[in-house]
Amino acid sequence: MTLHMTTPATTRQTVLTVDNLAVHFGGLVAISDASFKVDEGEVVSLIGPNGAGKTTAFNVISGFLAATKGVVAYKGRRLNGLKPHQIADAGLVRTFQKTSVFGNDTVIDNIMIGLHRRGDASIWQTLLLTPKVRRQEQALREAAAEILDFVGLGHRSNELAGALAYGEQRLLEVAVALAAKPSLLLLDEPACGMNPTEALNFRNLLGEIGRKKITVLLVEHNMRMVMGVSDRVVVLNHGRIIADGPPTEIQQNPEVIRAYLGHGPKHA
Amino acid sequence: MDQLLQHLLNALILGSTYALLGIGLTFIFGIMRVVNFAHGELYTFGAYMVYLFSVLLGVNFLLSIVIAIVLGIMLGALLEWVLLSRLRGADIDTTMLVMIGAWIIMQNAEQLIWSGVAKSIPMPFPEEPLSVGGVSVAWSRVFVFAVAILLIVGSQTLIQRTRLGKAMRATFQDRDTASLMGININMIYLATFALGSGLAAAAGALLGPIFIVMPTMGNLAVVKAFAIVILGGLGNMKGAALGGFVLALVEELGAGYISSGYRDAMGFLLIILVLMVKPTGLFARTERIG
Amino acid sequence: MATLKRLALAASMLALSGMGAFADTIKIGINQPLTGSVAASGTFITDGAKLAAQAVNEKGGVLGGKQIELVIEDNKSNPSEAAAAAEKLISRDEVVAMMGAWGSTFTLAVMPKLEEYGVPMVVETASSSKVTSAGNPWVFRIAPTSEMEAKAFGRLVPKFEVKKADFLVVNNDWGRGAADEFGKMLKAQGVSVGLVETMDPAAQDVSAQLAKIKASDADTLFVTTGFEQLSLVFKQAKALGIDRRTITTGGSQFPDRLAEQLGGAADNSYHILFFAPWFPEAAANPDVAGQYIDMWNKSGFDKSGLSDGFRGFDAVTTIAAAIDKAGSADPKAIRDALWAVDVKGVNGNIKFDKVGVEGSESGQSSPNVYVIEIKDGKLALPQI
Amino acid sequence: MNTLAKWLIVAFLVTVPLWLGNQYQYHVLIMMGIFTIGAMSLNLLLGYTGQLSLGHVAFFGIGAYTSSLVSLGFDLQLTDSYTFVVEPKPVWFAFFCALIVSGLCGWFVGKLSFRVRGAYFVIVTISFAEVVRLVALNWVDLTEGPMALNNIPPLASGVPWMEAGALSRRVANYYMVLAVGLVAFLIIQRLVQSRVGRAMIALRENESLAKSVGVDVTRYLVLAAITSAAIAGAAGALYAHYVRIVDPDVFLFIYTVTMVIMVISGGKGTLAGPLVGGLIFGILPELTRGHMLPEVQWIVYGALMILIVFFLPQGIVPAVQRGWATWQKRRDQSARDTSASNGRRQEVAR
Repeated sequence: MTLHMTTPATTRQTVLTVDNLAVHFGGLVAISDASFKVDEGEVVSLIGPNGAGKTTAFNVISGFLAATKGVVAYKGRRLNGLKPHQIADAGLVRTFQKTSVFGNDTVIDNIMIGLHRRGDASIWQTLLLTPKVRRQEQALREAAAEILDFVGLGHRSNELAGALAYGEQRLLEVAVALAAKPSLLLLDEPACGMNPTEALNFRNLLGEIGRKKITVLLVEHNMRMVMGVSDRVVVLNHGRIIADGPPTEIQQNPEVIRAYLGHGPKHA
Repeated sequence: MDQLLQHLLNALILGSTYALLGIGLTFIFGIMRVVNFAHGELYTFGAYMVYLFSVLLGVNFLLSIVIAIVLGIMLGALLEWVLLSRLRGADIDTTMLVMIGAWIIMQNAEQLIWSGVAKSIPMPFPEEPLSVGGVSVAWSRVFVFAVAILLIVGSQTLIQRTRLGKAMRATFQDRDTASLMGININMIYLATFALGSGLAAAAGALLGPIFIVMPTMGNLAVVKAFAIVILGGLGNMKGAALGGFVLALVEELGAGYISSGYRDAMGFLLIILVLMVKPTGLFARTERIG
Repeated sequence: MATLKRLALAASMLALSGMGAFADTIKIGINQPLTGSVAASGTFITDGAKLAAQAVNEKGGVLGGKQIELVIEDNKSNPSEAAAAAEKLISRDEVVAMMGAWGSTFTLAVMPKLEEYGVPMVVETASSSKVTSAGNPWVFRIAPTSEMEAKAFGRLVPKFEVKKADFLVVNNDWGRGAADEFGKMLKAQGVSVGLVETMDPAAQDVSAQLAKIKASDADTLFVTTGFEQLSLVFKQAKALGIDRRTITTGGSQFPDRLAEQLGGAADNSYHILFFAPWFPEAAANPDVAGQYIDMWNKSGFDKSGLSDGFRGFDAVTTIAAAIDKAGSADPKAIRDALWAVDVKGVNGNIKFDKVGVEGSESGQSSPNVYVIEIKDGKLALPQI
Repeated sequence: MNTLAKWLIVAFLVTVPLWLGNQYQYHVLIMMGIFTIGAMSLNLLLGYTGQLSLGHVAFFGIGAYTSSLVSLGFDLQLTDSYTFVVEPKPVWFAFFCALIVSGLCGWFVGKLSFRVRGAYFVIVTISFAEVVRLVALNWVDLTEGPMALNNIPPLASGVPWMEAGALSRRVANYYMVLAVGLVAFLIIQRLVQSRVGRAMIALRENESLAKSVGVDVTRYLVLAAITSAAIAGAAGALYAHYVRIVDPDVFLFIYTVTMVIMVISGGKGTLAGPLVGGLIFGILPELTRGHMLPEVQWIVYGALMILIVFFLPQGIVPAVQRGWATWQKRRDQSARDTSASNGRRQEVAR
């Protein structure tokens, strides 16, 4: 993480821009007007009290929800209107707030699904089981094992994902997302429910991910982790952005303190 | 002109019974998230009970209808208790399969008990129809219409005004919160299924006498009920009532002016169309995203 | 492996179930709908067949003392089940002849099996012309086709003074066939044909169709469907204030029950039947009709089944006569003998004419047709 | 299941005619085979993508009608001056037409109905099947409506040695059904054990997560629908040329229910599930036929369906596999007294 802190922000190129985003559900306003950006290689945290609109923002960026107003763009490409899988193809891959793995599949199969985008066998090749398909399948399996080793789940490879301990499931989730070869990883409360040891390991993993030149946008309630890993923190409250800056600055921002004290720092 | 008026009148009366069927089904779906394939069998059950009491046992006709509805409620409660109460939290496909099983069992049991020969129930109404201008309608249908409207209004009142109704609505909105508020969810489910079944039995008890009673009569009824519920938006009670009338109107006009062979296709085409254009149903509110 | 064992087990059970009992009886297969949409009629016909077998056996059986045994299979009102039932009757029970299979589609589904195995079938109900025009030489029909029914009724049309007719028919082979053939016949006589409305076999509400018919200026309404739907048509027509002469066709109308259930609503209606059990004296063979009615009543079968059950009775009587005539229980010999039978049936004399494809003709008898009127809530022979 | 067992089963199925005497047993096997193929195709949708299609019989029926019409020939008056005429074609050609037409219908229905899920999806599929049935019933010029298409050429027509007698025709039919069944099985197996199948399973297990890693939901659902519909169409075509009559009753809802029962009792989402389910519900009716009234039979099926959902929600095959795995584990444990180090066995094989 120290690596990120020392890299000067000015040399980076902006990859994700969110411009004047608004999301309404019927009469209910989830996000009224939010603009922020993420630079390449950055770890940015999106924080705010419950109901501030963080997950909604995630849902819009990843294409699960349509924006009422505003523009989301990645590397100059407009994402509005794209389907989630197209957004994944563009290199944005997300995880979910609630633990989300393929519980009835084995750990390695979870990763194999994550590797979906790396396969390209046509339907006819698949039906004819051509040598190319066999080779590709073998290559994918090796890649999957590699990813599992990377996140430290290699020894669980043949277990059912649903049978893993909670913290391991969260790890698997990140591994599945990594398998999809993201250039921008959107993590929605990945450390939620982890015990302190697991959380510490996870921080190290985030560092490793950073070294792989993957940009990270993080929603997290664990302030220790947020302040520890982030290059920049964006604070949302009542559907608006109230602060945007390096962690040290955010910790002192009076509006942020008020927002958190006013609602109490709830943990989901 | 007379033909059109006659079609409209037919649709109005038929629509009231369709609405009755639809409300029961949507009620069960809205609150319990159960697609009740056995709904048509409760309809059939209601009709056979009227036959049993009014024809075989010689009970007064009106009283027989009341008995049939009460027995329908009890059968619904029994089904809920035996089958569905064990499947709380199961996904929608699971309960659907169980209800398909129940449907098969009930229909064949009816076939065994009553045989395939259709039964006919005489009604104590004058044979001469009520004629106004060029249109006419049987007194029996006027009676069915009146009772159906009464039951629709009654069930609306029950939901809007009573404590049970409030608890049902709370459960409909959010099961977990309702449960936290101290509502006995199991009781609500039991009451919901019983009431929905009672409405289906009522539809059967009313329509059985003006039509004929057969073990397979529920098949068409259940499919139509689905159509109505989809038209109105799954779980939307007012929508189901309206959907009933819309379906009757479309069928009636379709048969009258397009082709009687496609009469029953009208409803299905309408469903497909509605789901393509507005998947939440014609009368649904904007869906909550949560 | 477990699956394999299960397969072997199941297969051996199959083999066991294939062994039939051998007895000194001659088996006749009955392929009828005992469940499903037309179960009621199929059951009556089966009852009639049982009576015929009883009558034959009481008189000493066939081939000088052998009893006939009916093997009854349910075709579930479904064509593929009808074919399966035929397959089973022929290859498992080794019946020497069959009666079946009620509806035209069921019968058509069975017909290839007859040809494959070489077993004759007497067709008791099916009315589609396809049955006898398919070039299947194993088919012998005692039921009239819609065309024959229309033709027979055609003689009465001038007396009815029909000017314009509408049709309301059940949407299946039977209803459609009747509308076609009666329509053709009427047009040939200069009667104009107005609406042809159909109703789903399961439909209970036909007021939309009737509202349309009400607005038409025809003087006569032809209705073809089974008794249940017929009663609905009468009820709902009355409710819409339709007061028009109605003529029903097809032979499964049960006018006695219509009159009883509907009272005045069925007045001014005429019913084309193939047997009128209320007037046995009007039948072509009053003694046979009387015997049949007596047996039926003694057996305690549902009285309203009389006008359907005779078809089973006549069919089995015909098969038994053919077996006797053949002098053996060989299916092919029975088939050949069927061409030569002349049986006194309930409906009339049964004798087969060659119809259909030349060289592989099917048999068709010429049944009698009766018209019954409902007048003042009672049945009558129309005075025309 | 290991490869040896698989080959043994295939060998067994191929040699069936050697020791099967009674023709009726062929009939049972053929009908069972046809419906098992239908169940296999349904399993692709219901078991692997998790979409409960209750209109599956539509594809079966469309296959039956297409193959019948093409092999019988038909003409269709499109405008007053133009009539589209199809001369009778060989059965194999008609069979492929059936595959294509029902596959296209699968594509169409998939495109339309996968916009909705759950109860809505179920009802759209039922509605589709009903509309198709009503079209078959009322479009008399093309389908002969309720008068049915009859005299459909048998499957083996055109193959000289198969035309001889009833028995050899049965044998021919049996092998045709077996061949189609094996090919269908192979297609489904390769599909579900590939990247495509993983994507389908991912959709069933967790649609959002699948989308987030780049699985194109509509594409794979539609692909599953096309394959499934084409295989169901093949089953329908086999049915048409075997029974040799097709009427609108091929669209009966109860056929869909039969296929659903086969799939869920055998084990949805397993390759062997529909085969086991098809075997049980293909033979059960024959075993109970003489001993039970048909209504009682149906009551037994209904009850079985409920009991399976209650007590074997995954179906028979996964339950047997689990039992087998547990038994083996126990045996392993008692044989060698080592345990913990070797990770848990993979229990659910797909």
